[in-house]
Amino acid sequence: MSTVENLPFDPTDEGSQEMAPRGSAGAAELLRELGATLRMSEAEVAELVQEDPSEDQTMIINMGPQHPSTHGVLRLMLELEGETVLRTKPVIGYLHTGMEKTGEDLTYLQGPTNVTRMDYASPLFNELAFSLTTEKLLGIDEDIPERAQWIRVLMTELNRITSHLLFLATNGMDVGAVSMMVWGWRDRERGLRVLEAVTGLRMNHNYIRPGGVAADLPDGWRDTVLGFLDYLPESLDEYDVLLTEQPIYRERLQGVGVITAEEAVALGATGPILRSTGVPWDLRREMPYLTYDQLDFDVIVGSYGDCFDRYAIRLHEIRESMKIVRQVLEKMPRGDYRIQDKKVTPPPRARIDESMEALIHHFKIFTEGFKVPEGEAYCAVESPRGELGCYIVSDGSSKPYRMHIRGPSFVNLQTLPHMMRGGLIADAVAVISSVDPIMGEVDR
Amino acid sequence: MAWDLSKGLEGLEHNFLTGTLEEFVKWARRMSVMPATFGLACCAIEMMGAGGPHYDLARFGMETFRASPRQADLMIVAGRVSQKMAPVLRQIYDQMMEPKWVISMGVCASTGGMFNNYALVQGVDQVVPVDAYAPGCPPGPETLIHAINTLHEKIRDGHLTRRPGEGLGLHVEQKDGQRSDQPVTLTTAGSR
Amino acid sequence: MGQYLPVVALAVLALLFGVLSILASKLLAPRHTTAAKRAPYECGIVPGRETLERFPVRFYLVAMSFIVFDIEIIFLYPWAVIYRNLGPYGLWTVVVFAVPVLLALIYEIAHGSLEWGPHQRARRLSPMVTAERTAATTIRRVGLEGRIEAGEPEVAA
Amino acid sequence: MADDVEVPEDGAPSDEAAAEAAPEPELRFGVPVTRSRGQEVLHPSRDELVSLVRMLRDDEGYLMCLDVTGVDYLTYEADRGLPEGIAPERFEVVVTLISHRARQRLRLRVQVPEDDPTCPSIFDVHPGAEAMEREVFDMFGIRFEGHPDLTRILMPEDWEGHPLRKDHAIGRIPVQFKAPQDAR
Repeated sequence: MSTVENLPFDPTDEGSQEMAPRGSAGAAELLRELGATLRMSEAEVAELVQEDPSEDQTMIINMGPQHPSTHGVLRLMLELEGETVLRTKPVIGYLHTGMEKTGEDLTYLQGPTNVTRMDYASPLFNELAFSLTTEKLLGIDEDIPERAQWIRVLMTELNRITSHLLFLATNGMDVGAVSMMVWGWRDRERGLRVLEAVTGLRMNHNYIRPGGVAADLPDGWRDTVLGFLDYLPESLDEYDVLLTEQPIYRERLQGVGVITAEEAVALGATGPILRSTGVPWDLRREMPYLTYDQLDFDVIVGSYGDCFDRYAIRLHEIRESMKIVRQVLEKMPRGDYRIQDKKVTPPPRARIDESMEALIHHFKIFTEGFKVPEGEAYCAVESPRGELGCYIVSDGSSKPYRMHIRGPSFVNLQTLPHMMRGGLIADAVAVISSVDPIMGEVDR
Repeated sequence: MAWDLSKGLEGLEHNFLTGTLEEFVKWARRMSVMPATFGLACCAIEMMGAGGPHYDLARFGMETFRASPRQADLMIVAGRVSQKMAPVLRQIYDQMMEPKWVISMGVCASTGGMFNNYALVQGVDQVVPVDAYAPGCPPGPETLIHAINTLHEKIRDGHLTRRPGEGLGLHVEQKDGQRSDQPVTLTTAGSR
Repeated sequence: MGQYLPVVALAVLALLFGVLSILASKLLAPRHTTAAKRAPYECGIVPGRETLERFPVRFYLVAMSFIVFDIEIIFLYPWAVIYRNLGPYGLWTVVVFAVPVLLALIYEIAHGSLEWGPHQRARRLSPMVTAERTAATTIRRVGLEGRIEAGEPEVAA
Repeated sequence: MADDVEVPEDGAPSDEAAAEAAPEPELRFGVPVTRSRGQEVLHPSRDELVSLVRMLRDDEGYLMCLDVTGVDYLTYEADRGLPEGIAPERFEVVVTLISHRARQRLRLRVQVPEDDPTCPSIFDVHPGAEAMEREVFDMFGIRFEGHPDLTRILMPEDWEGHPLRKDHAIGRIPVQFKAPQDAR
C-alpha cells in the first residue's frame, strides 16, 4: 500500500478546524469534544482522560463529507478505540453558500427565494420566518388578512408532515429498515403533490411572501388535502408496526444518544431534541404566532431524551399536524389572501392595463422593491427541527442591511459530542439520524 | 492487430470483427450504471425522490446508490458545490473507476445558479468534466431521469469510449463579447 | 454413469462463467491506476497522516466466533444432503459433533468477546431498554395544562 | 401581541417618547434598554456582557442562549436606535436570550470597535454559544476571548478576509451572456 506522502496533490487539510490529536488539544476544546462540558466536573474529566487509552491506541477517522449516513455534507471527526467513540468534532462548512451575503443584495420581495433554500426539507418555514420579520419591520403584522394567516398555518403544517416523513424514511434506512425508506418516500410523494397543487412547486416554493401568500388556494383544494389526510393514518400505523414493534429497531435506538434537560437547554438545542428530554417547549404553544392560539393541539414530550424518544415525538407530531390541518379545513375564512396595502402588494395583473397608478406600483415594487423603515427585528417559528429565527436589520432602503437566520440544526449539531461519547459507530449513525440536521440550514 | 491491453476496449482498433464486441460492451455499460451518492443540497432530496418508489430509477437498472466511489461509475453532483467542497469532489472523482460519467444536477451545480457569490464554485465543470446537465432548481425527478436517459444514449452511441483525456479534439475559439452572427471558428487540433 | 452428467455440466458451466468474466474484465476494462485510486478512501478527504494499522484485539475475537460457525457449516453440508436416510443414527452423530463446537462459542462469548464496552453493558440494564416501551408509551401529551407555569422554572438553572 | 413588555420594575417612565428624551436612558438590570418593534433590547458594554448574561441566566430565568450573531454597520446611514450613553461602533455582536418561564426574548447589542475587534466569550455561561461565536469570528473577524477553540467554521481554512464584512466584495462573477449590444 503506497504511503500517503507521494500523493500528487496536498491533503485537504482544514488545519485547526480538524480534531487535534489528544496530546496537543487544548483542555477546554478536549472538554467540548468529550461531550463532558456539563456532564462531569473538572475532577471527573481529569481522571476520565487518564483512564482513556493513550494516543497511539486510538484512531482518529473521518466520517466525512461524502458519507451515506451523514445526511448531506456533514463531516464528523471521531476518535475511536476499536468501535467505541471517545471524542467527536463536527467539521461543517462544506455547503456554505453565502446566503446571508446574497440576502443583503436582494430586495425584500426576492428574499424568500433566497431563504427558502436553507432548510430544504421544510422550505415554507424559512419563508414564514422571513416574512414575519419583514412584516414586523413594516409594522403591518397585525393587519395581515385572516385568510392569509390561515393559509400559512395550513401550508406549514403540511410541510411539517412531509419533513417528518423524510425523517422517518432516512431514520429507518440509517438504522437498517430499508423498506421504511421506500414507504416514507411513497407517502412523501403524495404530500408533495398536495404542496405542488397549491404552490406549483414540489420544493423551494417561494409561496409565503411578505404581506401574505403568493396565490390563493386552487379550487378543489379541500378534497386534495382531505385525500392526503385520509390516506396517511393507516400508513402511519404501518410504520408503527414496522418500526416500533421490531426488536432490532428498538434495540438500536433505545438508550442511545441520551441527553438531559439541563444539557439541552445549556447547548441551545430546541425542537424534538429539547422536547425529548421532557421540557414541553413548543413555540406554537408557548409563544403563538399566526393563528395558533385558536387551534387546539397537544405538544408531544418524551421521557428519557434518547433516540427512541425523538423518533416517537416526530411520529406523533405528524398526527398532531394532521389534527391541526383538519381544524384549519373547517375554520378557513373567506377574504383576500394578501394585504391590500398598495405599497407592499403588487396590484392584480388585470388592473395594470386600466389604471396608471397600478402600473407605477407594479413597476416600482418589482424593479426597486418596497422600502422598509429602518430598525431591527427578530421573529421565530417552530420548524420541524426547532426554533427557526430570522433577524433582519433594515436601513430604510429596499434591501435588508443584514439578514441572519438562526438555523436550529446549526445549534442542535453541538449536542452530537454529548450523545456520541461511549457509543459504538453504529450508535453514532443512529444519533446523527435522530438529530436530523439539514446541512443547507447549518452552513447557510 | 496489436492490442495494447492496458487501455482495454479503447486500445482495440475498431474494425469489422470487434464492432459487435464493442456494441455489446457499451450496451452492458448502459444497462447497469451505478450512481455514487453525492447528494449535497436540495437536489439530493429530489435525487432520492427519483430513487424512490414513485419515479423509480430501478427501471433503468440504477436503483442501488453506491456509497463508495470504488463501486460507482456515475457521479450525480446533486446540489451546490462550495469552495470548501471542491477538492473533496475532485478527490472522489479521481477515486472512481473508469469508465466514469458525471451528471451535473440542478442549476447550482451547472452554473452556480442563483448564488453568484464568493462561496460557490460557479459551475462544477470547472472541477470535473461533466457529461449531462439537468436544468431546474431543483430539477424534478422526471428531469433527472431525462438527463440520465440522455447520458444512456451517449454511452450507447459509443461517443464516450474514446473518452480518456482526448475528447473530440475540437478547439472552439470564442472571443468574449463576440456577437452571435459572427461565425465561431472551429479548428480540429491534433490528428484524430 | 449417466446420473453424474448434470454435476459435470454444472461444474463446467460454473468454471466457464468464472473464467470468462475474469477474462472479460481483464481485457475490456480500461486501467488508469492514478495515485488517488491507490490512496485509501476517506469519505473524500485526502488523508494527511498515515492511519493506524494496529487494531484492538476485540476484532479478532469476533473473527474467531465466525470461524466456529464456518467450520460447523462445512461439515453440515454433506450431512444435510443424506440425513433423511441416515435416521436417528445420523442425528446423534451430528449432535455429538455440534455440541463441542457450540461449547467453544459459548466459552468465547462468556469471556466477553461481544462486550464492546462498559457503556453498552450499562445501556442494556437501564430502564430505557425494554420491550414494553413503545412509541405511544414513551411520550406524554401536553395540552394547555401541563405547560411550564410562570412560577416554577421547569428546568433547574 | 404575545411578547409585549410589562412595565419595567425600576419605575422608569413607561412610554417610549419620555424614555428617549429622559437625560439618562432608561435602565434595566443597570443597562440601557430600548424597544425595537415591541421587542426589548439591552445595550451592555463589552466588559459587563458576561456578568449580565450570567445574572440573567441565574436570577432572571433566561436559561437558553438562542443566537449569537454579528452586524457590520460600516455603510449604515439610518438612525441605529441606540440609547444616548452608547457610542456607535462599526461592529455589533447581537446575543438573543430566551426565558421559558416568562415566554420572553431578550436581545443584547454589544458595540465592538473596529480597531480592536474583540469581545468576551459567553461560552462558560452558555456552552451552546461556541459554534455561533466561531461563525461570527469566521464571518466578521471578531475575536472572542475565553473561547475554547476559536477557528473558522464555515469558510475553508486558507480563506483570507471575512466575507460578511461590508468591505468584502460579494464575489459576483460577471455573467458572460450579455444582451446583444445594438438591440434594435
